[in-house]
Amino acid sequence: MFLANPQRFMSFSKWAAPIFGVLAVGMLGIGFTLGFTVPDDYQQGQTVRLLFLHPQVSFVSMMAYAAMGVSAFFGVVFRHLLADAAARAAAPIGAGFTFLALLTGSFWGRPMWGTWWEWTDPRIMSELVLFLFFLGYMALLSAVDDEAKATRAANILAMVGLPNLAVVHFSVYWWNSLHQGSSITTTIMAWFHSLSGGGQADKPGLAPIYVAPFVLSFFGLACLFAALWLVRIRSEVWRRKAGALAVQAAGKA
Amino acid sequence: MNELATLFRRELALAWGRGGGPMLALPFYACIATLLPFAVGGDHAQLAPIATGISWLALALTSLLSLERLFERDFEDGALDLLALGAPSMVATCFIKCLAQWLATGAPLAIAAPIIALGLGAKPELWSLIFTSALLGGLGFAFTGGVGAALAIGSRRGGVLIAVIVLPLFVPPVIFGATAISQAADGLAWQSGFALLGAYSLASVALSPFAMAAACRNALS
Amino acid sequence: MNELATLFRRELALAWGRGGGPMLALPFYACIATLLPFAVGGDHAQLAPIATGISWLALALTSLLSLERLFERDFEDGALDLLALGAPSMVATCFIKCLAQWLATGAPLAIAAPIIALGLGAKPELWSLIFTSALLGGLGFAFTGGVGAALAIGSRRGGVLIAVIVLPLFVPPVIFGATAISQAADGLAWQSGFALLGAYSLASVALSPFAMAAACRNALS
Amino acid sequence: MITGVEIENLALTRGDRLLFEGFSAQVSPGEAATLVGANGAGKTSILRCVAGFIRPHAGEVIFAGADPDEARGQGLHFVGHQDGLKSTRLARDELNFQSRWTGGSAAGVERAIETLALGPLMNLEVRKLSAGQRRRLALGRLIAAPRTLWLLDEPMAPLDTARRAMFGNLMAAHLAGGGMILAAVHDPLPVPARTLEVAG
Amino acid sequence: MITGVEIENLALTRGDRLLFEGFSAQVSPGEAATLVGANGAGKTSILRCVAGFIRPHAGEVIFAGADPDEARGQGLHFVGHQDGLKSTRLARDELNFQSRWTGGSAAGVERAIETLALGPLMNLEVRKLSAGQRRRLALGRLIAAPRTLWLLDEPMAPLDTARRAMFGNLMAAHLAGGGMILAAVHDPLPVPARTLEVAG
Ligand code: HEM
Ligand SMILES: Nc1ncnc2c1ncn2[C@@H]1O[C@H](COP(=O)(O)OP(=O)(O)OP(=O)(O)O)[C@@H](O)[C@H]1O
Ligand SMILES: Nc1ncnc2c1ncn2[C@@H]1O[C@H](COP(=O)(O)OP(=O)(O)OP(=O)(O)O)[C@@H](O)[C@H]1O
Ligand SMILES: [Mg+2]
Ligand SMILES: [Mg+2]
Repeated sequence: MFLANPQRFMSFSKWAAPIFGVLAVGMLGIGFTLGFTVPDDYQQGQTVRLLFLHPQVSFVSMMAYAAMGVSAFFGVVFRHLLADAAARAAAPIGAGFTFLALLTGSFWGRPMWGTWWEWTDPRIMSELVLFLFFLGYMALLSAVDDEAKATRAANILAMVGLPNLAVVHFSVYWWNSLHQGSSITTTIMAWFHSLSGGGQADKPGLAPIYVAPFVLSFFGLACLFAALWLVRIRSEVWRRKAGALAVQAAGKA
Repeated sequence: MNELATLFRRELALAWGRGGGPMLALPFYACIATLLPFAVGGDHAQLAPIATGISWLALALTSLLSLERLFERDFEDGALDLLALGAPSMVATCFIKCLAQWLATGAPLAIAAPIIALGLGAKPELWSLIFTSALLGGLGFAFTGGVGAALAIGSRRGGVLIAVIVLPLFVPPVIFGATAISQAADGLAWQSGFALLGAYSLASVALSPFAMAAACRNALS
Repeated sequence: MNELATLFRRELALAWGRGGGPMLALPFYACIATLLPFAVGGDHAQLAPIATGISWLALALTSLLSLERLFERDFEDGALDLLALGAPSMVATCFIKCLAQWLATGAPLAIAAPIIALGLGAKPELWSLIFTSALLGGLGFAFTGGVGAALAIGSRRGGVLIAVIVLPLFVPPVIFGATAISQAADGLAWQSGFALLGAYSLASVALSPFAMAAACRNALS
Repeated sequence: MITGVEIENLALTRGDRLLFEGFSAQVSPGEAATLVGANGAGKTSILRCVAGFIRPHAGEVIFAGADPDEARGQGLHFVGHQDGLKSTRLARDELNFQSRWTGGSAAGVERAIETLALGPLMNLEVRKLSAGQRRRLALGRLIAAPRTLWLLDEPMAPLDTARRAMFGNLMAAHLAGGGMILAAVHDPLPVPARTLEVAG
Repeated sequence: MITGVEIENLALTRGDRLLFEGFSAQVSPGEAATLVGANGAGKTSILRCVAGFIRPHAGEVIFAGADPDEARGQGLHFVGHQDGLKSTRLARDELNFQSRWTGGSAAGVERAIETLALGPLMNLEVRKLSAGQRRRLALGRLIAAPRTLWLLDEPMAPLDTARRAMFGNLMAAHLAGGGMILAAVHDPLPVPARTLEVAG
């Protein structure tokens, strides 16, 4: 892997992080502006705006867990320090996104389902479990005092939580659920389809004026995650270096 | 094989020894189930519908408590060093430890579960379902809980940390089991919840020893 | 006095150290309160009336869990020997330990209690009563719990044994506190339950250090 | 201030078993005494009895110049196998706590760090210390908080040669200042000491 | 069966700190080697690395005649400060478990009880044993379950004079039978041993 080398990663991320950041600001700016200017939905009224936040945030929260879990896997199996740093870096960001997903979901649930929270809904539940895994990861990281050991233990936990991602995604198909089944991916595919000249999206799911802000805010949030992640990996790498130097110096003294 | 049998006997003895094991887990289980009505106010009409759910939650919590010493002790007194130097692999060792844990505390709790649920007002005809799902759920609790216990080794925060790690792992079996029982109580089909509980428990039996072994080796290093 | 202040600081540091203390107790508390609705089925109509009761019980259980290491660790690593050889009496030492325990875990839990009760559907105007009774109850839990922890020293069964010793001691404060809150929720006079809770907690603060000191000295001999 | 220890006709039981009886000994200011005897003879038990943890079955331990509670709360140090160090805390914090708890001052802690050459360890967590480093840290309170009577249970075993000599000097200084030492050992102490046979 | 240990150019780190590098040593059948060095030099760490707990930072540990997993699972004994004895169980049960877990038979356990004179301790709970008695019990598995390589961390410190001689004879017998010993010590072993300096 190209980025597996720390030096190469550092020089890559030095440029990539700001680029992702700018992309994120741009796309989110346009996406949210569009989202706020589209007319109210005749059924949902104002709350339709959450359509441009909730699904995207939720999907990115899953991406964040996937990023953490896969990094954890490389950290555990190949003892790769950069992968360790990547996993550690993803956790708080992912927890933030997951929390937002839960929050926006329940704000949306009030008008749509008539309840803030539904204990028996599998997707809500599994998303909560995702959040608990993030919390457990961070708790473990801070409770075991040897940093290398803590990272490894937390990474094992992150891997244990990976199957839950599938449950989050497919729960709407496996169990009957209140939650929307139509997927972000179909919307995006439809959008690409329409861009490449297809004109009308063939799925009746989303009204055409909603599609652009829906997709833009998704890519914007994804870039936001990427930017934050890279920045945090960089600071993890710096912190490790500084720590190693300090200990080495103490050893010589 | 011979070694693993020796280990199994020792783990059982450690769990039962000195008046421990079920002798302590059972009263605890009973106490939780008893305190709750006090806390809630003891109104039977309120209590009966949630009785099985509560007995099920108490089971999860009790499993959690007994788990705490599964690995931490062995780590602190150096027995984990010794376990790592036996002929059997660490994976097999962890498997045996969890199995013994289940037999020593999970199984007696499963026997108590229907009694306590009935005491709280559940329907008598549910007892066999409550018993089997507690038995099966206990298996899942022991193995997934073992992962938490192994990951928390050396953290000096024991119980609470294990709980935080393990709770997301306990959510699915708690839901599956509770759903199965409440479906049965309402005369609906309980089979799918029960099957999911079984699948979850068996999957955790198959997979968690690997996570535990990795966690133990990590703690020793 | 100087020595006791040093001890107090150390106990706080041990409880808070490395992301511990409230940072772990709070999520655990939240998790118990969260799992319960899963187990019960999450019907809002069923849940709201018992919300405060549950948050109260979760508080008791969480206090219990964090208690485990109050004396046992010190006994095992020899720190209890050292504590017994300081100028302050063992009674004062035990008092300080429990006070620090309460400040480190009881107080943050008290802050969380109203939030969790509201999340489970309790009435918002109850928050101040829930907070003060959690604070006061936490004091009682810390000190009576300390007695259990001291009696269980050297038993190698930690958590569960403490729980069994302590749960009967927790019954009165659980009832008093839950009654006070549920009375208040129904618009009735909550003062008597609250006064009983306060009396219980203060009595336990005054008396349990003696029991703890005796238990510690016994464990050392 | 303890001005002498007298063990009179001591008999100890552990778990219904009589370890020994009629053990008498005396330690005066400036004197060191070592308890020697086979494994299981009762050396550790005698130290714990003097420290007040175990009640004598018969006989008694008398402190000259102090009543027992005062002697135990202010007059003696006990350093056993278990050093009471918290593995997750920094060595500095633990040394500070142990010293202040037994009556030491900030200046005393500094002196201990200097005399025992603990400086490089101070910012490490205790569990990262090697066996000898831990022991050295545990011995710190002897220097930081001056108490007259030192009860030591095999204090030197994990120390390396250089540190044994260093600790020998500290013991000699303690004795020269009128201190007393009662130690259970298998190898002789590096200071002149009366040998007390414990026949278990 | 291990027929030799070779430590090649070993470097160990603990918590980001390099302890030492370029440590090489070799132990052949019938030979004993002692690791000596200051406190904190890394003796215990070397033993734990040979036992497979710590991964080398550089260099390696090579076992002749066995792959590493086999060597660690069947070829070596490690007796550290922590003896892995459960304090609430009977000495007999613990000796039995430790021996069988490492491959010993009932006859082996009997032999250990006899050779180490453990008989009188067998019906006591482990927590009631004195320091030396515990150590003796922990050493039991060396005799009960024959393995070629003994890794010992300050094995003799808590033993009394008579038991040191006794254990010396056991080590001599082990070496005579083609065994190997690698021990971290502060006092010399009572058998002829090559000295390996660990300069931390
Ligand atoms: C607390 C409650 C909720 C939670 C935890 C939640 C969670 C999630 C998650 C995790 C996703 C991403 C799933 C995936 O891409 O595989 C998602 C997507 C989505 N959610 Fe929610 N949600 C909640 C409430 C709601 C509500 C009330 C609505 C609207 C009625 C809603 C509408 C959607 C839509 C339209 C999507 C995108 C479709 C898809 O990709 O599957 N959600 N939600
Ligand atoms: N709690 C206890 N209950 C019963 N017997 C005990 C207890 N503690 C110690 N013993 C017994 O008392 C005897 C003396 O133990 P002690 O630790 O004092 O010996 P020691 O002289 O210090 O030996 P060592 O040289 O091995 O340290 C031992 O035989 C031991 O088995
Ligand atoms: N888990 C750890 N993390 C960081 N440093 C550690 C850890 N364990 C040990 N160390 C450090 O490694 C060094 C070597 O420790 P080790 O226990 O190997 O020393 P030793 O040679 O056995 O000393 P002793 O003679 O005191 O037993 C010590 O300086 C110690 O502080
Ligand atoms: Mg002794
Ligand atoms: Mg060592």
